[in-house]
Amino acid sequence: MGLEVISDIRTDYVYNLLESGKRIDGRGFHDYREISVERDIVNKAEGSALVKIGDTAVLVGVKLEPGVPFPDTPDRGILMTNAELRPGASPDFEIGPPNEDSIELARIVDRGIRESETIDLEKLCIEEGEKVWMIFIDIHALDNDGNLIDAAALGAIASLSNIRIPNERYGLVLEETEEDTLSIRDTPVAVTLVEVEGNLLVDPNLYEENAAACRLTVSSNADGTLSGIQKSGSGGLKKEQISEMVEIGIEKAGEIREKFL
Amino acid sequence: MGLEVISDIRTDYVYNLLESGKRIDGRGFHDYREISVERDIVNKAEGSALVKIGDTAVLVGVKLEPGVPFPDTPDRGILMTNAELRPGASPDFEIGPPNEDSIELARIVDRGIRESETIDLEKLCIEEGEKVWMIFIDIHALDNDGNLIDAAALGAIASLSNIRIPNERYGLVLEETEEDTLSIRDTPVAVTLVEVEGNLLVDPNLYEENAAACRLTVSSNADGTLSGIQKSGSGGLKKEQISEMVEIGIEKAGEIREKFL
Amino acid sequence: MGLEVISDIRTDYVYNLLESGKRIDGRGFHDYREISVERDIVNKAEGSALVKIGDTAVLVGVKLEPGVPFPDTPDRGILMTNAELRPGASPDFEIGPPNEDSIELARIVDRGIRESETIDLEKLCIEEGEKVWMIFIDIHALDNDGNLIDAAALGAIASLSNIRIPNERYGLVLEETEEDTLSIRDTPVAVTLVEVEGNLLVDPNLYEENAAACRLTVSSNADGTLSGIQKSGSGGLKKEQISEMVEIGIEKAGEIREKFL
Amino acid sequence: MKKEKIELIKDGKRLDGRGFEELREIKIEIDVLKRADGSCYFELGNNKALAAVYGPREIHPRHLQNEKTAVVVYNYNMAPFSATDRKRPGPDRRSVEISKASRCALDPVILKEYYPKTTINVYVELLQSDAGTRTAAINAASIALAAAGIPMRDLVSSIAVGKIDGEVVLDLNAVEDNHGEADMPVAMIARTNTITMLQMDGRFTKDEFEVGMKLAEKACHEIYELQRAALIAKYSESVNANVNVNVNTGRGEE
Amino acid sequence: MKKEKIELIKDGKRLDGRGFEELREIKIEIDVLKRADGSCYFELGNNKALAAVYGPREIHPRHLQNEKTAVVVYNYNMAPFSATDRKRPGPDRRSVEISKASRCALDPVILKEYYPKTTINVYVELLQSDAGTRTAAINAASIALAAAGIPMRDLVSSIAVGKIDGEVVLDLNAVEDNHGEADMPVAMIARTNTITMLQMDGRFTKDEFEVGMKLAEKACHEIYELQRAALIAKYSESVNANVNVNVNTGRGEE
Amino acid sequence: MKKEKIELIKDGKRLDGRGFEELREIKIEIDVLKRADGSCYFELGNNKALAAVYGPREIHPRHLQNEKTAVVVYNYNMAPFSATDRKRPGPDRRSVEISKASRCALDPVILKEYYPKTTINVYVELLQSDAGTRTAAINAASIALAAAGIPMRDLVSSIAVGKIDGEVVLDLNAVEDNHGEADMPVAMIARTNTITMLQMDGRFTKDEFEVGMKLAEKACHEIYELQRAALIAKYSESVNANVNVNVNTGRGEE
Repeated sequence: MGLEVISDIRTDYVYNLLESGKRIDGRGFHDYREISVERDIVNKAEGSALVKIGDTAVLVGVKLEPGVPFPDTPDRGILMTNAELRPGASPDFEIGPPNEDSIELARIVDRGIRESETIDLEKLCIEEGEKVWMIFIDIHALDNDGNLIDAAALGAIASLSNIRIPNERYGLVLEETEEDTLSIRDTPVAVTLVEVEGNLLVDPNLYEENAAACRLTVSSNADGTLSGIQKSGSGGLKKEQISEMVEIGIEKAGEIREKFL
Repeated sequence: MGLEVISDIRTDYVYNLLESGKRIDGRGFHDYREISVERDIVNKAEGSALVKIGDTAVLVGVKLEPGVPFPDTPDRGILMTNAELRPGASPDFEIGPPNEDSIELARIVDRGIRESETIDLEKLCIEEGEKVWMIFIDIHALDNDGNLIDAAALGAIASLSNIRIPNERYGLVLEETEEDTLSIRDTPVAVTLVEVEGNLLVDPNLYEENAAACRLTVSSNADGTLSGIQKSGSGGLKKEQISEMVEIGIEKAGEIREKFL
Repeated sequence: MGLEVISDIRTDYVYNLLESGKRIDGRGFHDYREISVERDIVNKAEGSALVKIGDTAVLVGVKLEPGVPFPDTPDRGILMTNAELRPGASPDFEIGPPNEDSIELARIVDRGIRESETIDLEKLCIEEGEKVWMIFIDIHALDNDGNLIDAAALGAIASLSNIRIPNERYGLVLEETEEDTLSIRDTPVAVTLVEVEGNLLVDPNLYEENAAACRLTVSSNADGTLSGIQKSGSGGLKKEQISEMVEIGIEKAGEIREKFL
Repeated sequence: MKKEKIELIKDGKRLDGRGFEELREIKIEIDVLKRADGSCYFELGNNKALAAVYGPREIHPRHLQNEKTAVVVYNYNMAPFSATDRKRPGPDRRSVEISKASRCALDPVILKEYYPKTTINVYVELLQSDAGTRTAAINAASIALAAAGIPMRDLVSSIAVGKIDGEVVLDLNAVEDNHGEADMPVAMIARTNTITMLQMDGRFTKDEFEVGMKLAEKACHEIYELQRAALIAKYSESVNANVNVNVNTGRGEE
Repeated sequence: MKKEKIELIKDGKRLDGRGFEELREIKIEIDVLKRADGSCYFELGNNKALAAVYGPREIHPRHLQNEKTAVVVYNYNMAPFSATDRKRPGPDRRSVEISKASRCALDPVILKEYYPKTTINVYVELLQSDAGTRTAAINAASIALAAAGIPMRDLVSSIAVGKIDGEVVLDLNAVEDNHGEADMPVAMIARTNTITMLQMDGRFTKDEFEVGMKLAEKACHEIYELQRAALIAKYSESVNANVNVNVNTGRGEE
Repeated sequence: MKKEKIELIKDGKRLDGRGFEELREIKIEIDVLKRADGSCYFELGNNKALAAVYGPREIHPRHLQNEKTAVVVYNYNMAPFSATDRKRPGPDRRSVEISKASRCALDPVILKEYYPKTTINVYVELLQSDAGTRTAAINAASIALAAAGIPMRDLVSSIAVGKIDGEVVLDLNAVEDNHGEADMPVAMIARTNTITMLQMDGRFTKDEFEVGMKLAEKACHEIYELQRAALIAKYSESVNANVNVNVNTGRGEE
């Protein structure tokens, strides 16, 4: 029996259960699977967090290195976010350079962090025009059972807290007044929902992701403002659905922030 | 009916008409299709030209940016020519890095410009050994109905005239004596002919290109000297044919120069 | 008859002969094919050597260019070893970027040279932290009849002797006390053996390589110390076999060193 | 999220003279390319987008085929000379993401199930850019698909809204985008008010987001009428084929 | 071959307190991933390796198939944040070579002939590194293969030996590797004393080499017992599946 | 088009002592490689070219096959150490263009229709370079094709002409090429005076071009005779196979 057939059967199963108001793992429509966040598990990284949402597991590591600033922002640090959909994390992932899915994932997380202005890039200038700190956020997908985005975004902001800037390693001497920790000004959280046959489901697992026509990720900040939205999938959404998804997104983000950040 | 079969039928058609002294679009053997040159249509480029030869359309844009000179020419600007055979321009073009056809196209155009010495690269030195102007000529094929080379070469020289050097944008202050326009010292024009069953045809359209065993491009300057020749195609040419092609090439270049440059 | 079938027949042939104590080209188990080393055959290279082992031919060229040192070794030259399995050298080699075989080859040769410390990288500093000599060892496989590794390694060390540092070409003036030749402090030699049905064969030819389950390369220095070992192939070896191979490797290296270095 | 402060609104008008809910000038030409099965040139202010559509056609490496539907490929590409700083040729991360989002914007209207095992290729070249390129590209692509005769449920229309000087406004240009506070490109099937693309970055309150969605919705309806008019004009003139159609609107400055 | 001199042995002990023939602490967890057919998390001191195995499964471009056996693919990958200097994502020359050597280390025990025309994929992520990564990876991979139900002749166990301050010692950590004189990773089928991987760089006399081989052999036997114990523990608990097994040993410092 | 002025002609002689119409020394060896189906080592002055030919053989990804003819692949490659500045390995734009032009130079003589669906691969390594590399490569390739038994209408012979100090001369070396005013590589089927490659850059009047063509034609005839002689010598000695043939001519200095 071909893989496609199996996939169709699973999708039908998701549909059928939803008709009777149930998700395949028994959750409420707006419930997350169990979330865990384990910090500082990579001693070579300036920051790191292993985030699990159900069986989905993402490890995020943050490294700081001195680099040359961009010409148009000579007094600002540089933020780089990269995602690797490692082939061990799913039979659907392949060895190779970043593809549209890993690039989209990285850019959604990047925008959440960047647009919330949680990192004060101006504080990451070492010598104007010459040397600034480059922050590398590396997202390493370990196990994909759906909703990598939320896990990656949570891992990113979790691993950014309590970062010591590695001045000594690069022979940089600090003036007394200077801090050597990276302060975080906001806590953006991404919440992803899918639309399946008219139902809006928070935190889709893999089967739900595959069954869904649309996916919407909502990144929001501590004050309830939005710092990023991304629709994906080959279906369409009604304005009212989107409004509801945004509202739920902000609400769930608050719950996650409360608990893990 | 396979594509190859259609292609063969078209080639036969080109052959049959030529036997009775006719080209498939009714032109004389040494006639160009209608040519149009529209300048300065891209406001973000220092220079640009949209060239149409019949239904073939090529957009050429020129950008200037400061860069580091090559070590062996510390006092000279740098000329870079790149061609993109965009997949929208032909069902035969594919997404991907430059292939032998786009590289050949770029290099033929580049040699015409470079060897004619129309640009005085020594005038493009900003600070010897440190900073010079880099001129990027980007050829963007939009619609390929044959003879992209002549359209690209004409677009390149057309977009190089009346270029203002963007000193201000890069914070460069000029001394009073200095000009900030790029002067053009020559007007190289490329003329391409194909050989089909013993006939020499100027400005081949797509069917003629496919039917031809040989293609010859002749780049010549305002004074009638040659600055580039390139034979392509898997056939051979007689010396007398080449002499005739070169002669025609110089003559047609004069006509094009007169009209468009 | 498919290529795989032919390959199997050849492997059987190798096996059958070995059972009666013979190699297919009549050599003793520990004998090399005829070796020749021809030096300085590329006038554009600082050093070069064409090494033939039987019908296997490898050309190694060495170039020196000034470059920027690595941050953690500001006072040391840089050694880079690259190998190209040129498609002309074998029907099994393909055009394309380095693959695992060419990378392994380059790294085995590199380790032999590097770990023997035959080159005093500290003498290749031009200006600390700013400019050092980069030594490029380029291995160009021309004809592969088996055992490219030993040919490449021998070519590398052979082409490193008598190298004049091209100070003049790069406008570098030497103080009187400075030398402008690269001195070689050791002569690492790689010896490769394969294991075929319990037999240990020095310098495998192509058929033997294909028939072997295991390959072991032993790099050793003038004083008999080891500077590199690499096992390859999908079989296993007993400790006693490895001990014997290492012993033979050191012995054969001595013979080659005596004769060619 | 952006650099030095510039006053983007003066006396209730934007720097280019537009009101808050005003589109830039739009120009549409259909079937401007000979080789493509369908094509469209679309100007949105100083954005110049050229869309070419090929297909349905066979997919070459067979394992890329889908047994049930056509595979839509969407390629967004900025010409090297289209922006202030020269863009290196070839895809970058931004264009890969935009291509994916844009494909998802058009997917819902393409009747892909009519042509299993085939591919439908949409290539959009940005010849000149001034913020809002992806929306101009989608508008162009939508028309080019129709012009190529690809069976579609409807047209897709696209526009961005953003926030400048604290105000939610329609269709940011480059200066506004660089110095503004938020940007939100939207694509929708105007006739059914179905949103097929939604991206946002910057900072929006929930209320600002809702205001923005309304602005976008209204503008998409305007654009839809222009797209439709251009197609009708073209087909009604189709006895003399390849006649270009020009549709102008708005009164943008640039 | 290395930089400034550091005293690596004091009072007969190594900087992390270990004796010459002492392994770093080892921790094993089996089936830690849901999606993989088999997986194993393996710590060796500060090295953290995560192996995932998929297969046997069909090979896609058919000309890569082998008519007689399964094709084993081994991919060793260091996470960008796993080392002091950030590692650029994607394969580099070092990881390509290690992947090949590691595949050759495991090939001899995999009964590839059972599954012609298929591929068996072994992916190992190095999440944290501290010298000896390839040996930790092979140990993890060997267990993950067994956990995936791939038929195997035996397990493969791996460890490195090296030379520091003139002494041949077991299982170098990063400081020892950076300032040491030689490094020799070894993999073997412990039960039959068959060596399946052997690499060496630095400078060893023939005698030091022999001493090193003996140390490695002894340690591989220890590791083999740990691997076996972990698998037995896991299978004996297999009524309640996915229960992680923790095996600790040694007394390393870090 | 070139740098500081150097006097390239003194007393009617060129810097290396040659007259205007004089070839550099040529040396030909046939079947120098074991693995290739045919091979040729060709020296032209200080240029050293090594051509290897494989085929006709099956093409792997089937969609690259041509139903009617063999597909000729020509790969021109400069060894990294072949030039004054190290050349980074791998194809660059120059070598891609030269490979295409050279394939077109040889295509007309190869009876490709004899072997539909196959590929004929010509790989030429430039081991040492001194201007005129592509002509040396084509001469080598032409002989290697014949030596591989590929059915051919005729041999192809190739040489460049150029302009130095205002004079049209044959076969520029690197100094002449760097400081000269024009360069024109030509390939032809000497027996029928059919030109199969023609490239030119620099500045030539129409008359200089005609003079250059005559020089090239004459030289190609000379080269053709050397190629032919080398092949005849080889085949007449073919009872004792693999005997290398040495053909010397000219009296170049280097």
